[in-house]
Amino acid sequence: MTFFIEVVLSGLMAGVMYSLVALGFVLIFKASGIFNFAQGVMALFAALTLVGLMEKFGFPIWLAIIGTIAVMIVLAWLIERVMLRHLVNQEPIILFMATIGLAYVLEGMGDILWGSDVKLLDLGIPQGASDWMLDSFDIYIEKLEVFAAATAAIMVAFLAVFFQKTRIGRALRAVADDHQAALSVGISLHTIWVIVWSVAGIVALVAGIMWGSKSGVQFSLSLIALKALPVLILGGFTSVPGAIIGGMIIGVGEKVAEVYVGPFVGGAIENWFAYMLALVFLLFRPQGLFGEKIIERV
Amino acid sequence: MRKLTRTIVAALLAVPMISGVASAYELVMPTLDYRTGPYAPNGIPFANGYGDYLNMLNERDGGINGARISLLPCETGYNTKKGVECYENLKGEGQSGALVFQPLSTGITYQLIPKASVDEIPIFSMGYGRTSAANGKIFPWVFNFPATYWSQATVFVQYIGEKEGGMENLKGKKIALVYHNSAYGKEPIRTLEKAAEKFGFEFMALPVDHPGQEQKSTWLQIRREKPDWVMMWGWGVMNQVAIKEAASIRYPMDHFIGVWWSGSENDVLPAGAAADGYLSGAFHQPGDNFGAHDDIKKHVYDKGMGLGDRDRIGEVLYNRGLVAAMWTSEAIRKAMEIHGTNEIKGIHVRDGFEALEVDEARLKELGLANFTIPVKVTCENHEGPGQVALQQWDAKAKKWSLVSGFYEPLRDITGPLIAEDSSQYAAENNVTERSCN
Amino acid sequence: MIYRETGQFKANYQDDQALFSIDQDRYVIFGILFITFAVVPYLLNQYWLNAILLPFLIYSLAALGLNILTGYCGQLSLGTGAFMAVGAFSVYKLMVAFPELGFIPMVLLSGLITAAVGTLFGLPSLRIKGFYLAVATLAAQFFLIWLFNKVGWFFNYSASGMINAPPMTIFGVIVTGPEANGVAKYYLVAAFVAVFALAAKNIARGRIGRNWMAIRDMDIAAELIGVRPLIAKLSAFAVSSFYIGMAGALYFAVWLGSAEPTEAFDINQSFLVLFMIIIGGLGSVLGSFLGAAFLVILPIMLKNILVDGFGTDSALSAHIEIITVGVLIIGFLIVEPHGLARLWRIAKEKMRLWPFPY
Amino acid sequence: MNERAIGAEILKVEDISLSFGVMKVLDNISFDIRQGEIRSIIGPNGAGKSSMLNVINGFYHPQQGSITFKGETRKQMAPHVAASHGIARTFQNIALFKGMSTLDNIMTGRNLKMKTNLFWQALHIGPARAEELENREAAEKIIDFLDIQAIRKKPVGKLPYGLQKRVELGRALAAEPELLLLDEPMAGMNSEEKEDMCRFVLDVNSEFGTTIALIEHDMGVVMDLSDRVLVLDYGKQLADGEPDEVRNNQAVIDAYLGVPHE
Repeated sequence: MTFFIEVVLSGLMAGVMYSLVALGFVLIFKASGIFNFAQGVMALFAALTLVGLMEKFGFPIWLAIIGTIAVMIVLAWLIERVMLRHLVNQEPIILFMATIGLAYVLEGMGDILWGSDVKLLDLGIPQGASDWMLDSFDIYIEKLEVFAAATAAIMVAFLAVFFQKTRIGRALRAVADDHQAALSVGISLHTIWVIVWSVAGIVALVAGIMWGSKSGVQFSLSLIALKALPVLILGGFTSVPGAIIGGMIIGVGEKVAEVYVGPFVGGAIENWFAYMLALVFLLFRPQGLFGEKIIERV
Repeated sequence: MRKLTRTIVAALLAVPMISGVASAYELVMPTLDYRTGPYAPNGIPFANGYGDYLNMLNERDGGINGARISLLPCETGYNTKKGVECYENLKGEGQSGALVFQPLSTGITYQLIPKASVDEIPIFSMGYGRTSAANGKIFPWVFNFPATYWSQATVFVQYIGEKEGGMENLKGKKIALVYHNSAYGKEPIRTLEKAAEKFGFEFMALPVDHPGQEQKSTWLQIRREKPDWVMMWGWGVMNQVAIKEAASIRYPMDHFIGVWWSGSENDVLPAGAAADGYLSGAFHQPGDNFGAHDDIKKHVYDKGMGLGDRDRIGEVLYNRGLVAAMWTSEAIRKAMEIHGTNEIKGIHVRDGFEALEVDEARLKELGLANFTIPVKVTCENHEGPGQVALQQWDAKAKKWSLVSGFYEPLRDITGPLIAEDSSQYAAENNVTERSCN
Repeated sequence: MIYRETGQFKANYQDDQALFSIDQDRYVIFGILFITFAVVPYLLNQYWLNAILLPFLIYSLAALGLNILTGYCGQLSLGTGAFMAVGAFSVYKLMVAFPELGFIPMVLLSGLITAAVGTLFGLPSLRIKGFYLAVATLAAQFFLIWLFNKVGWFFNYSASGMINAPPMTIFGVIVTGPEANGVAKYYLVAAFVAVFALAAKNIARGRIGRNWMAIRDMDIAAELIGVRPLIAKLSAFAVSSFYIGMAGALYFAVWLGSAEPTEAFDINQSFLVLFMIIIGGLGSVLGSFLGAAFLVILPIMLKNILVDGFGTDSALSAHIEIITVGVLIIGFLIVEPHGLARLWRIAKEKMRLWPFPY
Repeated sequence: MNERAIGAEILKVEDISLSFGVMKVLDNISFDIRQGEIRSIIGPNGAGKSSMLNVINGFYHPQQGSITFKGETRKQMAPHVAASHGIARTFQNIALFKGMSTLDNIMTGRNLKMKTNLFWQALHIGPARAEELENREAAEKIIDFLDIQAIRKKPVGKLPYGLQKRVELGRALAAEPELLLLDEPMAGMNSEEKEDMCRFVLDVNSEFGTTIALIEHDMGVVMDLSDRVLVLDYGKQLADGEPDEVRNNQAVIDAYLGVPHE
């Protein structure tokens, strides 16, 4: 029994780790209807920059983080300037493709700037099993993931406030509905995009830090995006809480499946199981768990 | 001159030159490295070791028997398709044509095995690739000495037996294999199953999908099953995460054995002190305290021609690249000796490999005394000695060091498997067995 | 006036229906075919045939297939890699089990098998739309690959799960396996591509193609004028998968010669082909080819120029290569979001009117 | 213009009720349409006119009531049944296939007339080709009729509003329908365009003898064209009858005066 609990808990934690990545997707999709293929690479790029600033320039942690945030904001501005601005009102698939180009560029830049070796990322984030849980309940909980979960919670809270309370936040929500409305709020689309992409960049940094501390910062970081996709469909592309809850469902689902079913079918089922799970949900709610309902009319 | 013409032609057409302007006879040695992509962290040190050694030969001895080596790197990103393109691109290079390929990826090796036999270029998949290629009668062009995955697996079993106080004590023990869910990772499974039958231990295989950043469920299962020993066939980020996870669940590191591709500094450093005592297979020494390394520093790095950072010379994977280069160059030297000319081609190098013998004495001459095991390759046996040792990580000193002698593989297990697998290949691709006398 | 139409009058609808109603178009096509079959094989060396043109043609075929589904019928799919795998493993099992069947029938058969599988995985499309569907097709991607990697029967229980293509001959000419000559392989693949590109063009301009596009542009209206979404969508999935299946078969048997599911058919494969059709042009046969050229040939050319031409070291050139491709993608999308095919059409319009501005 | 023969009823809807959740869109609507007549449905916005058409060609499924078309009674229509039995329609906000040319849009309208299978189409010879050609003839007739020859090959997405409406009518006609449902065919048109459209509607009705159900806001147009008029208001049936009766119906007058509209 305790083992089952352990599996579920680990699933929840892993799920939150996915959510961290999914959040970035949601923010951008919500505000600009763009499915940002580059989100994973952005996480890698952010983490690389962070480590680079610390290793190559000997920045203290706090400064390095600020520096990285600055870099991500500049990046967002560039993306808007060079790319989005020229692709206003294109079909989603075109914008999607553009972000792929972006992913390629960032991938190359990251490697050229910071090199392709594994880089250790140690921000003093607690790591390893929680001894207390292990000794008193024989339950294995990864400290890092607890920390990540806490961070995610804070981040979501922050985003909620940002969206609800601030003028810019409301503007963002407006954009989500329609671009004209946004303009009426008195903020130009361009500004809004820069902001969204900056926020997404910062979210990417957080995801990069968490995954980076877990496995060292290296190219594979960019592949975590794949882990976020089922979370996205499940939660709906436009819902922040959806990203979190979707993540937890996927996390628990795949872990339980892998641990209890995997052994009988040769294992490694969690990847496709996550998608199957999401698919099943979709068949009942084609717009995802928290996505807006689609009403068809002529 | 060649470069210039190349530049012009390439700029115009982007076609690689079919053959350069005749200059001194060069030994064309392509290397398929991967300095990009998810596996770059492992690919880079190997490529550096391989390249540095050959460059050192050029600088120190002006090549092999005075014939300069022209090293042609080609980036594969550990991607099979790119690997094939590299092969097609480089096989015809120069007067000699590619002398030997070092695919550095199981996937690419499998691609090249059939092609090599037609293009008559030997493949040196050192300690990786297709295990049954050890059977030289069916795979005349492929060499995977000094040892194969299957031999290694049996060696690990023996080591475990020893630690348990005798092979008989393996009965009832539980051994888990955490493997990269790909052709490479699957290699040892059958061997270990056979071994499990023979020694009566319980065997469980836990696949980890590429890239392997998320292994919670794998290690949860290990927590549930509580295997006495865990082996790992991992590559890339999978290694680091696995070792960390193992540490987190307090799995005794000295009961955790990785394949020799899961035993480099990159793999253990992220786990920090917790990785102390982790074991892995090895067939050569770590460290840079050998004559060859000094020569590399002197003749290559001091001239600013080094491929990597000076302070990373002697890392495990660097030395692996180095030893690969050493054996390859020895095979080429042998080929020149046999055919009495420097103007050799791939087909001759094959003979060189099949007559290769690098014993202690020769290693000493090469400035690599005790660096690795003596190797003797023959026409039917392309695996060579098949001996494997174990190395252990000392987290405080941040050093790997060999902690066991070299074990003989359990040929009674691997032998039949190799025969079976190679003959199946022969049947499917109607290859006829050649005679070796 | 390269593209002058004056004097080309259509006497009847037959002419107007003709595949290439403008003479010049016809000349261009015949020219291309002539070059493809009569010039290229004798002009280029094995490297070009084996390492550049084979993959280009095979990817074009796959792109054609995906374009039918995504470009014409508007159903986004990321299962391409897996469907190629279905084709590959089908052809492998056929080659090993019934060598006497003959290679061409085998490839066609693999296509049919893939079509069946594709149709099955197309069912969710009746309820799920857009990116949601795209990600749902990933379920197919990961599940099928897992299946081929796990179930020994598919790879005849070989130790590592690799499959190798045994030599096959057509009219005594070896077309698969290591002995196969580049020219023979090239002819085989080029023939397949030419035939099925024509077929795709024909389907696209006929009733079925129009129904697909109707579903794509306005599915409700289409339904109300009697287009059955079920049939239209599933037929698109079937035809598309048929193409992709054949592409997969050729990809494994003729080009690679051996493959392991987890690497050769992984998710990147699905993305790659999708990128091809978006860059090339959705809903355009020509676009499928242009896209494939862009993502298969261009990177190799870049590499060759950098490494062989300017002696850039291999790693750096790999980085420059990927950046360049990325920049070009963005650039092209900004210039013409509807893909290279549209660029070509615009150029053509210009040439038709030349020298007059409009 | 009323010397046209009005035949027996071709469509009969009986106490149809349709609601989305709590919102009642149609409430016990019953009326019939006779062979060859022009039947108008009017009423203020949100009266449920379009919903009525959607019910008739099966896009909406009413909770209660029945639809009798050409003698067959159904609880509800299915789109493909409606289409294949000869009901075609145009849409309030144009629903053309924007990516396709005028010709292709109209050809798509004929898809039910075409049968050849995938194989022949792939080869595009023999039956497939013959079929394509004869349907092309038919399509061209419609193109001439609506005189839009000039835009035959143009992608409809780029056409001006008025022409798009025309093409949409063409697409509906292509199916050679017995009952043609027109949802505000003249909305947002200037008086000239309206006149053209009126002429087309009348010609369709008289030349092809097509029965027409018309939703229109322009009272003038309605009163001139229609044989009979059905008036809806908030899902309820206000009145039904000849234009004159309806014009003088008190309930209708109130409803209209009460409700502002364009």
